[in-house]
Amino acid sequence: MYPAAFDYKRPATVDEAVALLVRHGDDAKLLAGGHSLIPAMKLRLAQPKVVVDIGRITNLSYIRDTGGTIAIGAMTTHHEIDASKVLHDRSPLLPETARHIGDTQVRNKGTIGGSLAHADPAADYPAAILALDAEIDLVGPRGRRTVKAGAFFIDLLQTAIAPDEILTEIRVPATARTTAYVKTEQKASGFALAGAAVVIGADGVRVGITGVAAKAYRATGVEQALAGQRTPTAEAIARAAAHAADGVQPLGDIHASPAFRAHLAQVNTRRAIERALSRA
Amino acid sequence: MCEMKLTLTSVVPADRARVFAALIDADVLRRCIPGCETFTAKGPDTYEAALKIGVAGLKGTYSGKAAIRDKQPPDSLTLGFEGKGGPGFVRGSAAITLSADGDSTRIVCDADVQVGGLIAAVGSRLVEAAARKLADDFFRQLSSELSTQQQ
Amino acid sequence: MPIPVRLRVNNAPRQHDIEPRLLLVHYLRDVCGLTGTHVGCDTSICGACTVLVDGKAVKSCTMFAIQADGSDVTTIEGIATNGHLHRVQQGFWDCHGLQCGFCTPGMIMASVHLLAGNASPSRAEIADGLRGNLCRCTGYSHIIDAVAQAANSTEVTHG
Amino acid sequence: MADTIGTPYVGRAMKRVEDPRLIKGLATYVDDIRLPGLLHAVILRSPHAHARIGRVDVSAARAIPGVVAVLTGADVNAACGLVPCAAAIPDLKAPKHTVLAGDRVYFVGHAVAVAVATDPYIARDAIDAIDVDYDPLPAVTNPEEAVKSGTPLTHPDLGSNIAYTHVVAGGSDIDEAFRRADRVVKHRLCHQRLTPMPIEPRGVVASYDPGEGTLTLWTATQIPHLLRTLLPGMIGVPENKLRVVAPEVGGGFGAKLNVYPEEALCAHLAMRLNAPVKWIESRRENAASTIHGRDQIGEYEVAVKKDGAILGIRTRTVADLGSYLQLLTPAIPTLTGLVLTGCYRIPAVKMEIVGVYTNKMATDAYRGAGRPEATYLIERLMDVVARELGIDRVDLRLKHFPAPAEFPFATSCGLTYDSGNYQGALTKARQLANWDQLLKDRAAARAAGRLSGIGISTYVEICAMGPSKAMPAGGWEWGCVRMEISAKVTVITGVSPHGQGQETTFAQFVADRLGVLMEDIVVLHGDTNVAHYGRDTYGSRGTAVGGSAIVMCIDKIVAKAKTLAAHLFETTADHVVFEKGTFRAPGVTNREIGWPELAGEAYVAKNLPAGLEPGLEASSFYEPQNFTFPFGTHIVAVEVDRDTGHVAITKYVAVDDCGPQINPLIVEGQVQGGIAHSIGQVLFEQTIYDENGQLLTGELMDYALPRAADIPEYILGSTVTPSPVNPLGIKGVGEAGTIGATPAIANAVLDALQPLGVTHLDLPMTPERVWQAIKTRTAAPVGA
Repeated sequence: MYPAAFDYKRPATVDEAVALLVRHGDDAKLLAGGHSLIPAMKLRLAQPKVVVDIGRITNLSYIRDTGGTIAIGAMTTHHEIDASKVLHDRSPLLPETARHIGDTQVRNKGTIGGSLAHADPAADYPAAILALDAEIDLVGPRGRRTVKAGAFFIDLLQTAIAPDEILTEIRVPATARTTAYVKTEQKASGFALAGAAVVIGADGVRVGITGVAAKAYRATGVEQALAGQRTPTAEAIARAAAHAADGVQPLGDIHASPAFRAHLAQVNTRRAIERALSRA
Repeated sequence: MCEMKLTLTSVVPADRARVFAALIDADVLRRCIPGCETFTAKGPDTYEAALKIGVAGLKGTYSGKAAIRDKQPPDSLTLGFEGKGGPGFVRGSAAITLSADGDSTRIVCDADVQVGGLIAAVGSRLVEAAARKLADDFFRQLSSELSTQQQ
Repeated sequence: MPIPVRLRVNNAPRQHDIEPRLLLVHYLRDVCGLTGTHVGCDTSICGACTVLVDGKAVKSCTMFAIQADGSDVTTIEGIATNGHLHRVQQGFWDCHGLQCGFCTPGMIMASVHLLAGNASPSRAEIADGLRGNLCRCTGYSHIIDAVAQAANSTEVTHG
Repeated sequence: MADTIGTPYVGRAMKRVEDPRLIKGLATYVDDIRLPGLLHAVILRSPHAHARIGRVDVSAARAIPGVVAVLTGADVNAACGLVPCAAAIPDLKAPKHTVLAGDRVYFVGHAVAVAVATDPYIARDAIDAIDVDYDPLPAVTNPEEAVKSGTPLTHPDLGSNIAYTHVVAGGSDIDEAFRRADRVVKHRLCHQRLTPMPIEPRGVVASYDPGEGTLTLWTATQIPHLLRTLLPGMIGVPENKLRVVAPEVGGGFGAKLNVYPEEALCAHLAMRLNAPVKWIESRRENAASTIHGRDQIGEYEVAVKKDGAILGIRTRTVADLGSYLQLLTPAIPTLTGLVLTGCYRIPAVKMEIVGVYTNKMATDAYRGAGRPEATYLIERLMDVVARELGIDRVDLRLKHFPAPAEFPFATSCGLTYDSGNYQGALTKARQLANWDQLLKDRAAARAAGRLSGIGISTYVEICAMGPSKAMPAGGWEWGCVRMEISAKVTVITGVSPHGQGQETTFAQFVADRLGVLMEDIVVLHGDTNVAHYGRDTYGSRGTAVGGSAIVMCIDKIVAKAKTLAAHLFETTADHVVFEKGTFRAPGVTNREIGWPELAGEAYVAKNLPAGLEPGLEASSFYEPQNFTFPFGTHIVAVEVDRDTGHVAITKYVAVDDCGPQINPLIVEGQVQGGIAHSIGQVLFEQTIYDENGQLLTGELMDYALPRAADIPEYILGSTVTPSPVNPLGIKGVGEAGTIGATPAIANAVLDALQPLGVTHLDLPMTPERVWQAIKTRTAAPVGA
């Protein structure tokens, strides 16, 4: 269908983009890869008066190894993340997750920053970002600030990004190979009914779950149950994974009931832990 | 799903009489309903409202009506509402009961909400979560309103 | 308020004043008259509108034309050279990879992109590479045959 | 194989002649049509399933620059006739189906108003500016509840939600069959509602020439000719001033076998506004306002003897028709009744069908239309009976097959199956599937704790629709063949292919029969100014019925050409031999005459025998004497993931018998495409309305179509049993895949779950449903 009319702005720098957000306030919407915003605009679920296209801010697309962490520009596409040798070698969970997003065309255009900022409760990245305990940089009129992944996802489609801020960079730690993302997709859309991302390191297990609740979350019950176990038995993994949906209110829709989403969270958590361990 | 029965519980820091008064006060409601732009009395306990409502960037403009029924101060009331806009319509009712909880009031809201049109067709996955979030926002704002009044 | 857009479509420079809300697919179809790119859905699922922008397959219904400003766009009309079918087009023809043909331009463009990144994909890789394209007629089996044939084609690759 | 005259084309896997334009992006679908001054229409649709329409304020919409008109039912309906239903069912209660909603809306997606503008974006803006007051009414959404007294009514003026009650019965006395039974096996089966979802949505362009009084309508339809018959009653343009064009059509599957309000609406707008008008359906509109398929619920009873002999089947089936009758809506469930006995000799059958109105989009013909339902029912029931009696399910099927020599075989449903060898197809499928090995593999998998299953279905279906006496508006087909003066051949058919490949298959057999090269043949269709008559494409009729009309034309042309050749040979026609494009008169002359010379003589017409008309053209109406009855066997192996309920198809074997194959590649494509529809139907596709009649599968984000990765590698085979009812011997193959596959896959999933004691799952067998079944069974103590 046909989106409603809007004014189009194409800033060349982050500062220009922030200035536009400050000037237009709630009327403005950032356009990154467009795969969340444009369908919503075509259905007229979203009708921003001003679209700020940050697609030409060139210094927002990069993947840099900075020693202990890998810095990823917000406008880096899912495909670039999937194809990144640096990430494959140093922090393979993110490329594995990127490969589960949408399809080739979506991955060619969609960006990690856009996906995280939209915070769809069934998007794939949030699980990985939480499991990696990533850091997210936000730039606004008051300058730059860093938010930890655990504080980033606030509620349904709601993040720590203030209305006048732009997500500019994501930093993930270098990890061992022992990571995995296992997802059950919603058959029609490809979004996650339940996706579990697991990072197993010297400091223990971290599990991020997406698709199950109104926002992605850390499955702390699973993490605690496995604390101190370097090589848990299959039974221990299964027992721990049973905590994957503890304390959350699972979503229900025509594609999966709350109970099934919670069950899939458990199954996929168990499988992700097993897969991650198998990569040791 | 697009027909929802939601039970929401909230505790606000004020006694039942004040909470009840707030819930039938057009000015308070205008300030507390998320995205409410106008809220005008059209008759005894009937109101017309304009709302810009939604989640994050997915906001629609709705015009709507609300009516308060079955007032049993300070125990309970029922709020009926209906709204329509580009993305579809929302209608339903909320049976609200108030009970004392120490110095505060526990509000239990049994809502029966139907949405239709585009939101039902494309947003079913998010509708219930969005409804909960909007209700939470309302009660949070109401709490803060009543705390401010207290001071 | 119309704004200027300059781009190359199938190697020909184009310059127009367009509304910012004009989708790339409508620009290609209605402004450039290239109606081989189709619209099958509104939510970036079906892939009938797939074109290459700077060599990458994208869904032109989920992109504003203005976002392609300065880019090279290739549509189904632009992949044959000097009257020779592209090897993917030839594969679809030889293997009966189409019935009604409506999804076909998008399917072919996605396949062209797929082979550019993986010269000899397995059947599973072809199926995965085409997950962004829906076909309601063929049941996909012949489409996979078509792409596999194109991959194995010893003919000169045009484009 | 080189193309030379005399090397047969029929039977060869030819590349399609229609493909070059399609793979180059040069084909013209309806949205590709550009006309000077073209206006664009966008339709405002109801968000309510059932509501009274109050005030409609279009003033703000009309004020938008570029908006030409904004019209409601009050402006349009009086000038347009009602949307027609062609199916004749006794005592049918039918609501008036106006082009736009009148004072009520009856389903989500019901057209309420239309905005016309110079640009579609502006027309869409105008829609947002229309303000409609709706007064919501209770919606009827559950057809089984809807038939009970005291429930709300979809159409209060009809006084009931029951559109009709129709009984299909035949054979021996059904009550007697149940009295004689040792046992009655009962099973409830549902066929969920499906959305056809061709990738091209519908669309219409209408253009009116006020000087000539002619209207041209381009529409994404399967039935340009039926439209030309039915539209005059809606728009007032007489049939002979109406041209309907089905340009390239992007898939139909029955969804485009209909007369839709938008076709009349665009025609009306073009005349009213004196400008061409285009309307292109959005995907959401397609999901809400283009027909749905299936949606039957029934309780089935099978009377059986201890040895497995089936004496009769009895059922009451509730069919959810939706809120309106589209072209064939009420007839579809009756087709189910016609073929309910499947491939089997079952002496007595009785199906009571209750057609029910609900506040949903109409159901109508979706791929297979009534026969997939029947095949699913009988093939599930065969498995259920086999299980309950402890008989091998293949043996049970074989026990009830008629022998090949018994054809034509009269069924108790009242049909006469033309020809068949059901045993042959079953045997071949078991060979291709390596049946014994499959059983061993399943045993091994089960021993290892895996949920492994094998499903089988044997099917027969009704194709080549059909004899006119069995069809609502004529079941014949028309064709024309013209040997041009240049000896090029123009074939014109009244069928309207949209992906089935008849430009190729017709050219193949025409080339063989006329002895010309395929490249010299053009097959035209889909434009009523070119193909003057026709009954179009549906019900796997294109080649069997349409092709037969072409064969008649060829026979006429050859006969005429022989007369002319005899004249040139100075002999009589009975001395003329025609072979491979050449006329000879052995024993009379050594001279040979080919088509170029003969066509020249025919059109130059200086030396024609007395009484012979110039030209070499023939047209024919072919009236089929019976339907055809393709059949086959599908075998499927699946494995079910215990934890997630996910079903993986590990082997797929199909043996289909559609009679002689003109082009095996096209046959294979039709079968594969049909099976894909079934994979969707069994495993995930479903159209969902909530209890208030809200459509929850309104976009491809929520209605799942099969993707490439969902498709197994097929092992396809065929047997060839010609049909005696048409000159090509062809049975038809457009729907076979969908008919045979659904029960085979469903039976495989249930076979996989049988060790757990699961005996039934509703369609679609989604991961959640499968998981629930596993959970329920594994949670219960053994033997409980």
